[in-house]
Amino acid sequence: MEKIREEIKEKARQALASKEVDVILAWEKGELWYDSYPAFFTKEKDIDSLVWDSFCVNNLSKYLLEYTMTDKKIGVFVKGCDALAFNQLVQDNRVSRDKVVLYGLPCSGMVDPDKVRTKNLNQGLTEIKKSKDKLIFITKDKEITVPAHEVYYDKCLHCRYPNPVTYDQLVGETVAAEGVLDDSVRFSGVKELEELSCEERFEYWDGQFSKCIRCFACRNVCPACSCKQCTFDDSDLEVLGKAREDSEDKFFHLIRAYHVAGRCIDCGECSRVCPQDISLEKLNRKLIKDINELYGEYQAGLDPSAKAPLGTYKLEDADSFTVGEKGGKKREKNSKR
Amino acid sequence: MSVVASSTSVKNVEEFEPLIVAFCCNWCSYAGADLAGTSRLNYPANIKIIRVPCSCRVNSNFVLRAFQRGADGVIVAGCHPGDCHYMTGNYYTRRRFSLLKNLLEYVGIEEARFKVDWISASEGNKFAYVMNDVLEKVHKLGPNRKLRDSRWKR
Amino acid sequence: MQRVGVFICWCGTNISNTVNIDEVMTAVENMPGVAYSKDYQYMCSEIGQNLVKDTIKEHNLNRIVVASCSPRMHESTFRKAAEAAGLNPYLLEIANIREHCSWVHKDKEAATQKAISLTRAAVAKAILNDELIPGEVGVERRALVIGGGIAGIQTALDIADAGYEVDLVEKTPSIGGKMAQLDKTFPTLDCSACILTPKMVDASMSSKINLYTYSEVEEVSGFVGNFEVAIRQKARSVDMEKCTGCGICLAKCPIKTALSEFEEGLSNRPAIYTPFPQAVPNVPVIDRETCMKFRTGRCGVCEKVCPTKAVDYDQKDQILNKKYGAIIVTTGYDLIDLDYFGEYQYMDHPDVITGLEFERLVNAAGPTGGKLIRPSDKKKPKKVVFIQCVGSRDKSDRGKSYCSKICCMYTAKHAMLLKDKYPDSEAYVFYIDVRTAGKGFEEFQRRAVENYGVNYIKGMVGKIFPTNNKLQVNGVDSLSGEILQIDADMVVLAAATKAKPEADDVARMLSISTDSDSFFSEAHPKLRPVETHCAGIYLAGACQGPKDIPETVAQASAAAVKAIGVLSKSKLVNNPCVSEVDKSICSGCLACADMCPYEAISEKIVEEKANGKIVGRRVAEVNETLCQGCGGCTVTCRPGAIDLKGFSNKQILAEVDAICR
Amino acid sequence: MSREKITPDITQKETVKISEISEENILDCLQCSKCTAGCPAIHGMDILPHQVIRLLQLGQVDKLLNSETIWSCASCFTCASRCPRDVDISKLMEALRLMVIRVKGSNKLKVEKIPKLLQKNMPQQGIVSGFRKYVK
Repeated sequence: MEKIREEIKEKARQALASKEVDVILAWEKGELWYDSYPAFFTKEKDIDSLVWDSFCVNNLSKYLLEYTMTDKKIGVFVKGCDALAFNQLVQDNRVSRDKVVLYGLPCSGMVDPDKVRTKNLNQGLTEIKKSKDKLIFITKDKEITVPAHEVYYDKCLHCRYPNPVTYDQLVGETVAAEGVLDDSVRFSGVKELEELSCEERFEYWDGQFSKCIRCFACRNVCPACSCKQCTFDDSDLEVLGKAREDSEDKFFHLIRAYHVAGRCIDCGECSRVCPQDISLEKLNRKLIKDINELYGEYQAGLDPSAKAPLGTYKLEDADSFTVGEKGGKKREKNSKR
Repeated sequence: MSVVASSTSVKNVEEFEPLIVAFCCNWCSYAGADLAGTSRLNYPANIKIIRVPCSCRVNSNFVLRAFQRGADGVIVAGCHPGDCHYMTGNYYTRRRFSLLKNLLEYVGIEEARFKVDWISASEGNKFAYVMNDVLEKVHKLGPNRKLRDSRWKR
Repeated sequence: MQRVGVFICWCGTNISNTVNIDEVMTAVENMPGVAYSKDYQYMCSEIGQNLVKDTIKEHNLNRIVVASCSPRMHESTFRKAAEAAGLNPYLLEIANIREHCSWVHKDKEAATQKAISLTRAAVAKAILNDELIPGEVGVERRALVIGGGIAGIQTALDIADAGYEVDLVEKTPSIGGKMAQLDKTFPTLDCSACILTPKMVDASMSSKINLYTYSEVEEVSGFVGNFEVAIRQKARSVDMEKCTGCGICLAKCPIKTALSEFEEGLSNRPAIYTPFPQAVPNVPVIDRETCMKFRTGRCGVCEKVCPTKAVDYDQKDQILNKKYGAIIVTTGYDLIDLDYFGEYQYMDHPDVITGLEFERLVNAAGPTGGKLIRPSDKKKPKKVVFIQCVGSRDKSDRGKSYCSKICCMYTAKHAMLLKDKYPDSEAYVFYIDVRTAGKGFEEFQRRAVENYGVNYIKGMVGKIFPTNNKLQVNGVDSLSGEILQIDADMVVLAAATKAKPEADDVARMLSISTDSDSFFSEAHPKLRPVETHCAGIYLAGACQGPKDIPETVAQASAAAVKAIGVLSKSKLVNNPCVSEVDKSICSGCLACADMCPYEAISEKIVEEKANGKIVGRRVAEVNETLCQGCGGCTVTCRPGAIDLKGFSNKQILAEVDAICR
Repeated sequence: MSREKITPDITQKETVKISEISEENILDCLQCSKCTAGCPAIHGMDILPHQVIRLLQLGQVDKLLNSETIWSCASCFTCASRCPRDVDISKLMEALRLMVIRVKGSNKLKVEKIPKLLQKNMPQQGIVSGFRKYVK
């Protein structure tokens, strides 16, 4: 990682120097050990503070929306999930591909500060080094090695796209996907819920939704939520009220999930940023699972020229509404009886 | 105590008059409802129809808003796939509401509360049948308490 | 400030019997925004309409709600009344308290409450109504007729006669359709060809009519006044310009084994052929599946013998893209397959034939030169049994539940033709009912019985047993209860008519609907019998339901008039309920444009000030003349930047809220 | 011949019963008589199959219960397979037979008597339908 970090910086410096791009979008270290936040670089000399470490979880693609109203060329570093997000933004016509230079960064996972804290590894932490599938936590006086999967974010454990699916230049070597990748793991949470009774499911979701404080962090971080003005902020139409009221929470979450249906790249950022730990990924994945089952496998963000599943149709699409009411004349006769 | 509770609940069921909001496309289902009218086919007064040009005009917002405002059931009815007055509108309806229907079920809303069906202008019989059927099922389920706004009167 | 006037109609007693008008009136008075309310016995009458007009002026009303019958019935009536009073017609809303309330509910209290609720929703919506001005769109003054049978020919001639261009598309190599196959026509027994061929020639000679034979419509888009159509002209392998129709190629073609479609398979035709001698156009077609040149590469006789070098083996299918103001569908019918009627032996015995085959057998230009003989041994039939309702009025999976309408008449005709040819022959007709509604029809059928001595037997045939040289027909005379056995020489089956197998595809292509038997549906069974639900598309002939020639021709002329009605206008008024983009909210994702079935939405760059500079930003824009107002785009738009006028998000939500009160 | 007073009534008890047992809608029949035309057992019948339905439509069940026809029916289903109206007359015949048997309460066919009843060319189906007809 540290070797690549230098490569990244070099790449950024060159890009700015050669005027390949006007702005570099990358990460910068904040005050706290786990703070690696997005930063815009326009001057070569500032590149020294650019960082690439185990906490660069923030998805930079969505920050490109800040630049939709300029004609500046932007260089942006993208991890696997960020690249999917980028493609989704291109598909949604929110970002022009030709205004962006993508630097691909293979990523085997990002570290969850909470897990680090639980393991008490953050005391005097100066650096985290990666060695194969282990992470070495280095403090002033000691080094502790832990298996990487113990401290990675949950969402990174079964990551299907550790390497960017699109880029102009790749920095570093591609990495292998880790963990179990088939859908059984990805949709296990959804399946568990599906098997419950209607009342049990309601109880579960009622519990989840009622935790919501409607901070909109899930929406704000989501690369599929790229509208110029969100419908929930439309004071004229008043789709969503302001009151602390359960039905409004449900309304918000159902519509949020529905609005990203077919466009959710399953990056898991919404669940990660939720301060109330609402399992939003189980809503999103339900929709992904249904789309896969009903209309064929679809991964949002893989192909920016693809048609979003809800923006197209097939004549032979499944029709679950009239099951049992079709059939020939014989059936009709039977139903009369 | 339990006896009292059960007796009041029985009473509630008796008093329960479901409210059902039906979004009907102008060209098929609304006309089908008109035909049910001209043919004097009875269905309960609990069903209230809102006219929309096409079933693809129906936003999932509308469906949820109806539930929020106390509707006990919501129906979306359009032309049969292939017969859409606007050529392809109801193919989108089919995808949109297949997903919404599954999503509502997934968060624990009873399946029968949200009905999507294709009713053509000549299917007055089917219109009445579907309306009766939905009402009967919703009646069994009782009032919608899961999505209702507690501040709304109904 | 919105001042809503509410008018409640009794509809005589249609509404007032089930809905307590007084109670509705009291409720309406307390609805927010209502400035005036009035009930009247017949709101749609002149007095009722004047009431609306006068009160709009007197009470300064700016929104109107009429609680009455379905808006599909009288919305336009009341909109006109509002307009006459100086109000924009789209400020009016209808609450449907008849079809959706008083006629379907019995309980007066419940119906009254529902009427109140529906009226409240209409008031809530009306308050949010905006003035709408319809746009105009030009009309392509040319009609397309799909199907070149008698219906299509008549329609095309009538439209051409009115001075408009018509394109007539026919799937087979010649126009003429089923009528060209008929021998004589009921009830006058004049020869079909004598009355049809002049019309075929007229159609081909008319400067206004373009014939596209051996062609099919592949794609239709657009809307009334502006349909865009792709026509596939199949490769004829013969140059239409060069061919003189001399017929040498037909005579010299070495392949003579293909079954003639026109002769119902009763005779053979060459691989290069015209369906029949009077074909229009008289230009042959090479049947590429049969032709030796196309199958093996060897032969090429027709090319060699053609004096004008018209044969062209390299000809390709061509796609023509054309625009039309109106479309008339006249695709006709077929007879059902008799595969499942094993008891009649149609599939197994050559002397059991259909009515259409009988037409060819008695026709002077037919395979036998007009000699009525048995297909099996070419002998004269002495006893012929006719069976009606083979598959008609049949609810089982084998047949069609409807009456095919033409069989009673043509069976009587066939029996008479038989008796005319062979006075000493015997004719037996098995029937369930004889239906002869039509001018001169009953007289015609009675003539068969009374003058010609045709034996009509009310009853059916159970089974036919082929016995040496004869067909033993086992039937019953249900009136006497006698079991009959007739040793017939020939059996003629009146097979049921059915819609063309491709009717469903045609319907899908045109966005019109079909009934459960795949016949195209008319807009109203009584009052709009030749229109479809799709404006600008009309129907004529048996594609809409079984019918005979006089009815078909009448319908064809009616459809022509409807089409001329469109073509004669220089502009059509648009539906003003179209989509509209709030560009300040639009993100420019253009998901709306992707789903729009009319390609009415396109990208537009608006200039905006950002960071002190003027920058272009992509947004969606609606072409109001193309938009048909389905509103599908509004749902693709997550932030609600695109909305439908007349059915806006706000209006529908207001209706939901009002209903749920 | 005297004029008989007939009030067609398909809601009367016997007719309803027959509809229930057979699950057939007798009003579907439009009297084309194709059933009669194809019936192989017609020679033993005093009332023809199409007349059976007509009498049912008229509500004259008594005539049928005392007829030869219902016992002559071989349950060969020729009528049912050819009926253009999808009316299964063999089921109606069966229903009529059941009406008789249920009232009389006894079986007409005894197993021990079968050999005597058997003719040389009696098809097996005949025996099977015999049981269907005569055994409760």
